[in-house]
Amino acid sequence: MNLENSSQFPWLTLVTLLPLLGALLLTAVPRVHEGLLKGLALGWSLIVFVVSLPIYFKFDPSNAGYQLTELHEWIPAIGVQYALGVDGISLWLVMLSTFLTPIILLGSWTSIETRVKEFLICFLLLETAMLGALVSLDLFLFYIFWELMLIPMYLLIGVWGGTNRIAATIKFFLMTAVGSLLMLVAMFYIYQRRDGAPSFLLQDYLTLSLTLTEQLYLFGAFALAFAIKVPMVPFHTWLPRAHTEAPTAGSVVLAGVLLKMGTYGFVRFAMPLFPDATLVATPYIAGLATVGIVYGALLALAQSDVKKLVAYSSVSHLGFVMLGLAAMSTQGVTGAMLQMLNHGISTGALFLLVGCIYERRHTRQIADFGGITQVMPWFAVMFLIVTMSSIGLPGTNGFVGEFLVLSGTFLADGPWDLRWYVAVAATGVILGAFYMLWMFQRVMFGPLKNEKNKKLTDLNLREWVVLTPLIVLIFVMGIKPQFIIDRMEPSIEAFRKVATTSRLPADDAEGRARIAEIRQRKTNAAEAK
Amino acid sequence: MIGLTHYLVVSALLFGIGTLGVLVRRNALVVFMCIELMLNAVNMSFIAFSRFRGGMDGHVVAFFVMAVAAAEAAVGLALILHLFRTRQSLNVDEANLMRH
Amino acid sequence: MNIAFQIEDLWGILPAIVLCAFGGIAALAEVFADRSASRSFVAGLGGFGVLIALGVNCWQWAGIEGAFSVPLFGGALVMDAFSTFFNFAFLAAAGLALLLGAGYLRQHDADQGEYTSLVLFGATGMMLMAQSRDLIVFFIALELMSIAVYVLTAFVRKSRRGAESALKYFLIGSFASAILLYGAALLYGATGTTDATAMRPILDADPALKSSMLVQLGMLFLLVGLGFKVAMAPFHLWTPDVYEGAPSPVTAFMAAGVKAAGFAALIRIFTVTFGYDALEFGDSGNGWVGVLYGLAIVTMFAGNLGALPQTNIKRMLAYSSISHAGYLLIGLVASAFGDLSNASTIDQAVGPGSTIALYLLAYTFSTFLVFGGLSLLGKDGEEYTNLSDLAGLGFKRPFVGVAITLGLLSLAGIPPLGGFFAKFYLFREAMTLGRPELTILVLIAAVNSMIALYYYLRVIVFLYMKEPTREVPVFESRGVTVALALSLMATVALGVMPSRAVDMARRSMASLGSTEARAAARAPDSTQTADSIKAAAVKALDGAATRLRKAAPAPAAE
Amino acid sequence: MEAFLFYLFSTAAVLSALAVVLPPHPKARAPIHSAVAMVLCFFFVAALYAMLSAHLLAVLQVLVYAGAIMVLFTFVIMLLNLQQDNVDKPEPPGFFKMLGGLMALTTTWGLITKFTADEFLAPISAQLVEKLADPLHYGNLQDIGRLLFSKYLLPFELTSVLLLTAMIGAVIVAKRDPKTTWIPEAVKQLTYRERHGKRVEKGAP
Repeated sequence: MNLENSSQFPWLTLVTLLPLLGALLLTAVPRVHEGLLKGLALGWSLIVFVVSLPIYFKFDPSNAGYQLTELHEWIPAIGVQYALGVDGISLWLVMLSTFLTPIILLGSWTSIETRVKEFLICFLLLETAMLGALVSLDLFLFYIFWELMLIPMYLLIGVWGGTNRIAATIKFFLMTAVGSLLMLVAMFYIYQRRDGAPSFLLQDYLTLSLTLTEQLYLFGAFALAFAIKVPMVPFHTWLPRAHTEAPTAGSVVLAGVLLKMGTYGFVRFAMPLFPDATLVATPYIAGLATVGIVYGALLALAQSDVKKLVAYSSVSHLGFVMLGLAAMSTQGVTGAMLQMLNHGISTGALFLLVGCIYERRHTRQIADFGGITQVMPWFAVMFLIVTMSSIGLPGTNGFVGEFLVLSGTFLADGPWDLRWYVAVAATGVILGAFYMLWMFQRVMFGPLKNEKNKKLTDLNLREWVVLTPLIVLIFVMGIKPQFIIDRMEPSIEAFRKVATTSRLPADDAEGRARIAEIRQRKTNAAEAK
Repeated sequence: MIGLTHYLVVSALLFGIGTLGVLVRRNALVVFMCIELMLNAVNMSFIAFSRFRGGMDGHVVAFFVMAVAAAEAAVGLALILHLFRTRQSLNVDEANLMRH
Repeated sequence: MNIAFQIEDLWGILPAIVLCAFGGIAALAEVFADRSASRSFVAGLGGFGVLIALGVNCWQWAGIEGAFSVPLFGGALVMDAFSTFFNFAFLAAAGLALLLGAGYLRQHDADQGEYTSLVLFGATGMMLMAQSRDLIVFFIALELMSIAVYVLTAFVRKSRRGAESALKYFLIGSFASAILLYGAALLYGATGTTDATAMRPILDADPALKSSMLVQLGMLFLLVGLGFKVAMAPFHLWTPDVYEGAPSPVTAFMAAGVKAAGFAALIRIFTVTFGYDALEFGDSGNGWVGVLYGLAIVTMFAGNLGALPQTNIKRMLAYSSISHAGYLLIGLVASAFGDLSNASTIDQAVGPGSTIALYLLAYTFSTFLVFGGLSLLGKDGEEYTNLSDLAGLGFKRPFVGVAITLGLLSLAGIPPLGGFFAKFYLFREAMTLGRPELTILVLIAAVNSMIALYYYLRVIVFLYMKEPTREVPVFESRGVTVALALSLMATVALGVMPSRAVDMARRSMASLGSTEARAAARAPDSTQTADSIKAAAVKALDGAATRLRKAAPAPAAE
Repeated sequence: MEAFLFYLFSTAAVLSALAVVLPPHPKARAPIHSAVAMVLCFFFVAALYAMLSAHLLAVLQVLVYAGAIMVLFTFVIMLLNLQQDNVDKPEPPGFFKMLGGLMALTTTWGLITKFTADEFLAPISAQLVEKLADPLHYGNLQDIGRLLFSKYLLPFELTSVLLLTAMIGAVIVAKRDPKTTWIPEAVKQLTYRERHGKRVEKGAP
């Protein structure tokens, strides 16, 4: 893969910086014109989505490498470059981000009542940061956007959140920032170990050969940063608090895009940079992922707050993503990628639905509801569809992802045998169905006891507009996921190739022995059969 | 015969006594006097080194140190006066508007 | 006996002369100008002086584009890219302090003219500190700076805290000066000269002398004295009280300018004068790096852990300033692995050394962002700097809120701001040397950055997420707005487009050990050298006109 | 004779310096006692300067230090009318005070042991001279003046800026703000007496 500045129009820069421009534009509008501000932000985010469409259309599905690349010198003294590009993996996340942003803005049209201007500015800044992190191919550039994501999110939770927002937002910020600082030190380490002209370009490090010990430490530093973001058990403690305290918009963007940054980081950085360490760490990643699946599901089962339940279900769902990545088989990784998108859409939709009802009742306690179907039939239908998607019912997007992950992991031909993990993870699927349906039953069915619930109104036009695209996508991706997989596959193959090719230096006998021993397991197992 | 070492020891003693005063006394005026004492110790070593090296640069340095000490004295005493006006005490430890 | 004063040499300290002259003019103007009109007039005059000095400094920078230095006044001072680079930081600090001062002094009912002249005199002292090679000139410049800052600390006469902290600062500062001088005396005794650059060949020629107790004690006392000035642990105990009590514009001036000047002197004296081998680990050197290494760790922890429980922002920032001194020491330790005046190891030294310069520049602007915002809260000698006083400010005064927030985030090292890039660059340079000791140090610094995040974030919590509990007077000032806007631009620019600043910082470090300087140091008295000094000075100063930059050898950094 | 004078002056200087810091009697803890001890100390130090052939500096020491600076100190002490009970209440030394004292003592002890060690001056012993080559022209005004205005002209000029700064600073800080500041007791008494034309008993308002 040779990175160069493809001399066409800088679509990626445009898409990345457009939201920032919008944020600047908003600062000029007086805060009294709330409607204008909201309209402007919504319109602007729609424009960003429209502008991002050419990325999709210009994307060449047969090409595994980075496309629409841009490469410019930035800080030559230390080898930092402005390098952007998308491949089949990041393409979909970029599209997801630009797609979700207008939906979220419209979804929180009425729920944000104070400091609207600042909210919108924060949100657009967040979009820039997310897009930037997804398209940057330079470690320095990535780190900048990666950290930049924290600040608007910190403010979104801290300013517009619930009662315990401050503790939640500080915990969120500190945990994520702590992880990324270690990642920064690790970046310097590989930077220093590399010969030749100074460079922070990612692809310059995909051939770097490091001893196994070094790789393990560095992988640990990178993985910690990403695992906190995913979040993997036991680094997940910030997530439920952040979700419960965040406003609807914050929850949706957190679940929809921000969490994906963690898994994306594994795919883009941690695993390809340190293939041997990845191999050694596979059972641990898979183990934590499985624990996350079951533990998240069990905790979700015990929740009395709908939003907290959805938050724990996120932990569980992202466990599937990590399991698929750990398997490192084509199917598994494809499933993981799909699951990332699915989770973004279905959990985003769930949070939006929870937001709808919260706006009407100002409570999220399951016990406060019951019999909602009688007053809000359409809401119940929507909720059911999304619940089904979240459970992974065939025909919805959730099914495809979960199925591919489980089957891909089960049939993986890697050195590690992950079948037991799959068996345990499968119970997570069952638990998932259980807690979601149980919650649905408690909220939607039963007698309409609570007086306050009797006056609830069904979805209004705005909510229809917000939810319909998500519902459509749930079915489209569930029935015909091939158009997504087609564009992903070459990049996934390329990723697998890089992330499974050993790059130990010749003189690292110990490390080579360890890797060889692990690889030997497969042949041993085959012989035993 | 009195040599360089003798003067250096006297200088060290004066310097040490000055340091002691700065660290244990609390009256700002006395602390300031002790700092002057330390400057004198410095001057003494400059002059002693100068004498036994045969040059006169140390003398010039001592001259400058005196000038600086005078400048410090002007500002320092003004500050002490100012503080006393606002608080009527010169105890450095009693200067407690700020918590530690 | 040579007459070390040549008229040409004055060109080399022109920025300092300009500032000094305007300082005097401002003092006179305050006396003679009409009372009511004088305030803005004198402040404007001071600002004008800073602008002129800035222009002169730019002109000099263009002239000395090559990495060489011009000794002045028989080697007592020097003009090189290093001092010129630091001059930018000092001028920025002085200019911003003047801008902040205008409104602040009106609000607190204090005089304008003397403030202006003291700031300018203080900045003069800082510049000469960064330029001086003779310990005596250095000492007098240091005192010039210190006395100006002592007085500025007590400048608002209605403030009781100001009086208290000024006296504390004065006593500690004079104490430190005396210690520093004692070190100078011992070094003078060892070498017979007070010119730090002339000491180098003497010490190099006699290893026994270099490792003797006489020289070692001298260095120790110098280090301790400077340690007080830059608020290095364990000599930092005065910092919180002084930072809290001083008027906010002065605190910013102090935090940015005094620290930069102290570090400039540390670099010049400790690395170039004594040579890096004096700092090198192990048998070849005298273990001073080990001391600095330990001090860096202690300073970082003392600052960051001390800041955690603070409820007053200025105290918190004082501790944060201590911790930044710790980060800067990493640069000093790292640069000790090369030798600036040795062609074969200069590359190893230039990079880490330049991080200090860049870090200080970024730190200056970030500090002014925060203190500039804080200086708006208060009236009649009373400042409102408790955390709870900031509650709601972020929405009441959005621009000020954004400025403080970005300043804090920059100090915390969050991209894409100047503070982040400076820290990034520092870590990067330290790690690039590939020494395990430095890797550990960087890891410790990273841990410290994590601790620091907590207390920086807490301020932002109050800015945006809490409701005000009491009425806090917040005044409006165009000067502050301009200062904040300038600092904001500089902070963002240093974070997003640091390339040019990096080049400048590297060039400034490369100039420290350049050839001309060493030739002059070897034979300071010979007439031949005097001529070459003159020629070099004229050559360097003509630079802008004669397009010297094309003729001069390419800067070592590139 | 030289040795006798040296020991006399140095002992006296050190003792009077000690008297500045640690007054011999608890009643002598007022700053004015320290100031007197200080002046004494300066005189003895001046004598030591003279023994080092630093004639000009010996004179300056008396004129500038003992004469000007200490007079300034005394003046401030008088102006503030500091009573013994007002400052430095005798109290048991706290932890930090003891720590500080300990630090100072160890530093002094360390310095003296280092200085008196044989090898301390060994590296520069070759350059040391016991007898001055030209005692007449050593340490006098003329030669120092020549140095000042040639080699050290720049620091000399700088010193003038420093003094100017100090002057401006002192004026600024000491300037009285009539509304808020405190008026010394002595001044109040003066006005009272002037107003009433009679002697005021000690302790009267």
